[in-house]
Amino acid sequence: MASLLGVLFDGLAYGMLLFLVSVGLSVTLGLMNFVNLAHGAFAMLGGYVCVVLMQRWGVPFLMALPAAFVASAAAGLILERVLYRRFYRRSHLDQVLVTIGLVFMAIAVATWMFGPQQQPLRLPGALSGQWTLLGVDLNVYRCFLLVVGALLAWTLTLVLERTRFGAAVRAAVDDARVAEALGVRVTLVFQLTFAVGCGLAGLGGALGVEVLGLDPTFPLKYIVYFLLVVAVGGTGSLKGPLFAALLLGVADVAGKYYLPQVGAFILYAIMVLLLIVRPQGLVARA
Amino acid sequence: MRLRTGWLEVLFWSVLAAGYVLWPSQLPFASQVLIAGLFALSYDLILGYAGILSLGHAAYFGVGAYAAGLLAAHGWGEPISGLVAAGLVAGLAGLVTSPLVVRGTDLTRLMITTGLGLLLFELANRLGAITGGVDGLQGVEMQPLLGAWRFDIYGRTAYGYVLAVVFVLFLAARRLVRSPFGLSLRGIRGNPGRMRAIGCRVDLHLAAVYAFAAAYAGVAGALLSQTTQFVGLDVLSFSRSAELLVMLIVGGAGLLYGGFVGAAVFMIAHHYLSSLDPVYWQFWLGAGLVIIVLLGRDGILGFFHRRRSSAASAP
Amino acid sequence: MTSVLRTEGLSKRFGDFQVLDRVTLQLPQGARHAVIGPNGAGKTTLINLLTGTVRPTAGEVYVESERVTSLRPEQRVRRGLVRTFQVNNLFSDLTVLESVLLAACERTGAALDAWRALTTRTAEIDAARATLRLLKLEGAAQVRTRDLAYGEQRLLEIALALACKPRILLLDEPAAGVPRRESVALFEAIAGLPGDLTVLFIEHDMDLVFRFAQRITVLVAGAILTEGTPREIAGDARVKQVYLGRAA
Amino acid sequence: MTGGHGNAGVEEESVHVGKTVGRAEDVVKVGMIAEMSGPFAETGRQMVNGAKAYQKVYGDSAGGRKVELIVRDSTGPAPEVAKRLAQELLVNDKVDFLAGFGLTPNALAVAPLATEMKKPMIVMNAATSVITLKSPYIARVSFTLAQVAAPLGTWAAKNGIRKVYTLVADYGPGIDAETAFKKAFIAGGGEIVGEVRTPLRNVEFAPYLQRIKDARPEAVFIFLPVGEQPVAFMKGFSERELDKAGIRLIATGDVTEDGQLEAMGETPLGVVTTHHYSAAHDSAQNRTFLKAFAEVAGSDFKPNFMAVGAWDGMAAIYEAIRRNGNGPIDGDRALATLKGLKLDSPRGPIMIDPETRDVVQTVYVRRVQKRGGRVFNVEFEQFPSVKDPGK
Repeated sequence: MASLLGVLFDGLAYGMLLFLVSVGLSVTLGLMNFVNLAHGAFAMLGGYVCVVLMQRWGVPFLMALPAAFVASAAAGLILERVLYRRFYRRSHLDQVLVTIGLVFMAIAVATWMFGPQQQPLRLPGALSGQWTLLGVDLNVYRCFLLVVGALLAWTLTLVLERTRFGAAVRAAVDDARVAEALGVRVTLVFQLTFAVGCGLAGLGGALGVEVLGLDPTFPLKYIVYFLLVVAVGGTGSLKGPLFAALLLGVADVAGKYYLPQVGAFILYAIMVLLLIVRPQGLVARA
Repeated sequence: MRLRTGWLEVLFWSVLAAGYVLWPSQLPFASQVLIAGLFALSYDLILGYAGILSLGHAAYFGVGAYAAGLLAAHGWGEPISGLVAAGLVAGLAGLVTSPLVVRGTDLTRLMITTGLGLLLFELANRLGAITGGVDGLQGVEMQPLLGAWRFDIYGRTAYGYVLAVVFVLFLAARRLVRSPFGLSLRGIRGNPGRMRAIGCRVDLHLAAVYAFAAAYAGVAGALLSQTTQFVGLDVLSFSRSAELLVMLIVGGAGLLYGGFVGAAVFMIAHHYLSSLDPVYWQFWLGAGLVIIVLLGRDGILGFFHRRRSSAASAP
Repeated sequence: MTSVLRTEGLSKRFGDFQVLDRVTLQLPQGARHAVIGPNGAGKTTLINLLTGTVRPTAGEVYVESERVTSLRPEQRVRRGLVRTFQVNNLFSDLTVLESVLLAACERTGAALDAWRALTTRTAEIDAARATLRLLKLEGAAQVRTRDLAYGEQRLLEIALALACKPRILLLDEPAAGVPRRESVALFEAIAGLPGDLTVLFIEHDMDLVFRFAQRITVLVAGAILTEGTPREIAGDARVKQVYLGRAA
Repeated sequence: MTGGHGNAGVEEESVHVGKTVGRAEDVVKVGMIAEMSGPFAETGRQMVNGAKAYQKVYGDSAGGRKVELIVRDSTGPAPEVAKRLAQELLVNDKVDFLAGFGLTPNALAVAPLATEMKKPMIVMNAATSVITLKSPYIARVSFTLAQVAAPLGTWAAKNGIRKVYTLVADYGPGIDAETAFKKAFIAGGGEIVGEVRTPLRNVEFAPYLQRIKDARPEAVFIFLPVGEQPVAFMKGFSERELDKAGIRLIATGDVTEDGQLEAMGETPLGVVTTHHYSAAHDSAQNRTFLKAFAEVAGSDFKPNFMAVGAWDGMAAIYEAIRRNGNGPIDGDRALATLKGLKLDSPRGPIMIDPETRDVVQTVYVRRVQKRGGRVFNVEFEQFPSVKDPGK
């Protein structure tokens, strides 16, 4: 029983981590229908900002997280103006190509600036170690991830469904021309949405360093994981990716715990199966 | 519907045939460019003509490479029959997987092909007893071509063999894209919904071209393993699929020759830029890709093609 | 049983919304049948159900005596049931001749030939050119679709359908967006189609409807309000009432 | 993306070292095939700088003849590229020696060419046992995974560890390490209480760590490719308090490889590994090597066993040239020299086995410790003259 609970906890936490590193992509791909394969590059930027602030300037981890968000959002804002904007109406293939190009460039720049090696991250004492509850080992950082992920999902849903900005985003995505006629400043809305998506990528990257590590190949290495969550979850809402991430996390951890000999097959097989059964994702756009 | 054989086409293949004189010391490199070009041609059939976005095409390249390699490693070292067998196996793999791929949107296709590629890579890794795993498949020994020419260290036999196979397959592909079937593929790429409305069984056409392209990819993989006489796990790698996409786009998609031009430019640029500094290569590769797409994704060939046709349409 | 196209109680529900409610139609061979009704009456949904791009919640579709309700769109095309679209739905990268050839090759099965060159397909090319002549598009044969004038694109819509050699042609607002003078010419071209071809069309312009239709079905809120000859429909008070608000 | 021995390298000049002087016979060419770009670029940088460091100390000529180093980039695990480069080196550049090779498939693909052209091929790194069997012209100066994993099994059994859980990455090298360790450990009286192979791209170790904790072994043996995986594993290991549960962590030396040790921080402190080289090895030859390497590659770039492999490979080549006498380099004579050749390496004494042409060397047991603020693999026990148990 304890082992089952432990697996469930670890799986949910791992799933939440997957959600956190890919929620930014759910925003850009899910809401704006833009295939941003360079999502990982923004995540990596957040990771480096976090690590550098902590190492060189001794900024505490919890302060470095918002900084990672801001830095990636700013980078997203600039790139949106000079590059991404031109590709909203182009085909998915064009979007794939441009953003793969950006990934290569980001890898080269990161190698040039920080070298090819892994970057160390030292968590504050309060976030490391573990608690034991009912015989289950609860890793403190994983608890932290669960809380942050839940808060983030809740906030984003609230913003999208309850605020004027959320309404404007949905209107702009639905039909840009009609939204424009209704007085929505579509360009600005897209720009802000994109920046938020990139900021979330940065935040996810910073939160993920502890588990995923950080080196210049980060954007390419985990591209499949980001896409996995969004493709399996569906692009209609934020709930889909959240469910998908938690499901994949639990499946992966449970598979590794109970059937370790199956190895990497579980995650890929689940992905292919789910996409065959539900090509539009778990929660399809209405 | 350009059906004439242009003098540029004749020139293209003549220059390649004259490779023995023009670049006698670079024959191994030229062979590998041709193999990459054939692989890109196969990808052009599904992406450039039929509009299927895939990031897992290396799966079929790898299936062909392992099929030919395993045949040779187990005593069947006759190259041509091995090549045909490898093409058939890869084509069959394409046919079997096509129902998963042809349905769905760009994004699901992207994910499914990527997933299939990763699954196959993992499978080849796990079946180390058969494939050799990451160490690679050893003991691939080829018999002389047509019983007469052994594969020599200068790469002369290999170059002739590769060029002949590529030329024959190119001619077939050229016929295909100029046939009614080729036209229907262009129709599907442009507007699959309307194709259904005029009675086209879209999924069937896509499955057919997907399997055909998979067979081509398999032959390309088989050529690689036969001329290298070794098969590494890298034939199935994700980066091979991604580089393939880049090669085709650099050369120009939907123009038949784009893959060859792209493969040559890509491999030569890789060679020179990465010998200056590996970081440069990656940066300029990325920047080049962004610029090409910004300019309208015509690739190198598309650029000249457009200039020629605009010059022709001017009075 | 002389009808070429027949529906029985065709219904479609999207969630709580009944888009089409028990529509029963019968079209004899050679019919020129119009479906009219206010916006949102379910006219395009009717065509979608007839061609199979949308599945009905209830009801059946027959071509002659064959039930086609469970066939896919491309299978129905092979039974002779072909449509056009209200919004141009063409092949912008192909030339006019290539577009029509696509349909011609699909019809003869040539589209599965991956070996012989397209140019050797003289039968299909001749058929395609004949179709273009019928719609006076032969002059534009080598023009790329995206460079075509809008009115000609509307004609190409019909040419694509005709090249499938349909027995029943479903025209979804063929003159949508076309200026008045051109739309008359367009309908004259439609009127000039072979007499054995059955045509069902949706049109908003009442003048055109009354000029070219032999029978008219009035659809309101998904259900058939009435059906009859143009003269009967013109005199029907209920139809007037439906159109009263809109006539102004 | 398979996570490997380091990542894309920085600023590499893969140019010819040494100018061509005098007549052609006066120049001996060494064609070096190394991974200079891609995910394994670190390997290539280590090797090329190791070879250059050797030439810096011992000059660029041997036996009165200029030694010219020609470096070619194999771009990663790409056997077809490696083979093509070897063809070009042999046919166009007419090299006398083939050298380098960080990855097994690349070495295996080239082996038949060495046989065909009767050219000595010095494997400076690739670590699968089978390589030397593929051509009688191959000699290896690096190590094999079995060679360093087996002594760890013996050591663990001797030092009171009775129950071990093994965790290795699920690919060839991981399986080699697992097999060799298990064999030696069981022979020493130990018991394997569990074993698991993890996917190549794995980052989530929690379920494996939990399994290990449930099994209550006395130690875990791991082999994981260099990169984020060892770090992630070790972090999880201490976070989950496996150490406090009395479980020790033992591994082959590439897991705590010198170049990456610093980036790992204090996480690996106390981990016991076996390997053939540590930058902390105390000898005059090692100090010479470290100094020369820093001069060649800059002090930010820390050398590891791969650089040492290249250094020793050059030493072997120099010796073969010296004993060749005048006239063209004769492959068979070079091999005769290499067989049984003894070298004073920065890692300690090594020998090329006259029968297998594989390296025979001392394997050290080390512990990760802090020394003067920096973290090192400190050697504390050794197994002299270890042969590759894989043959």
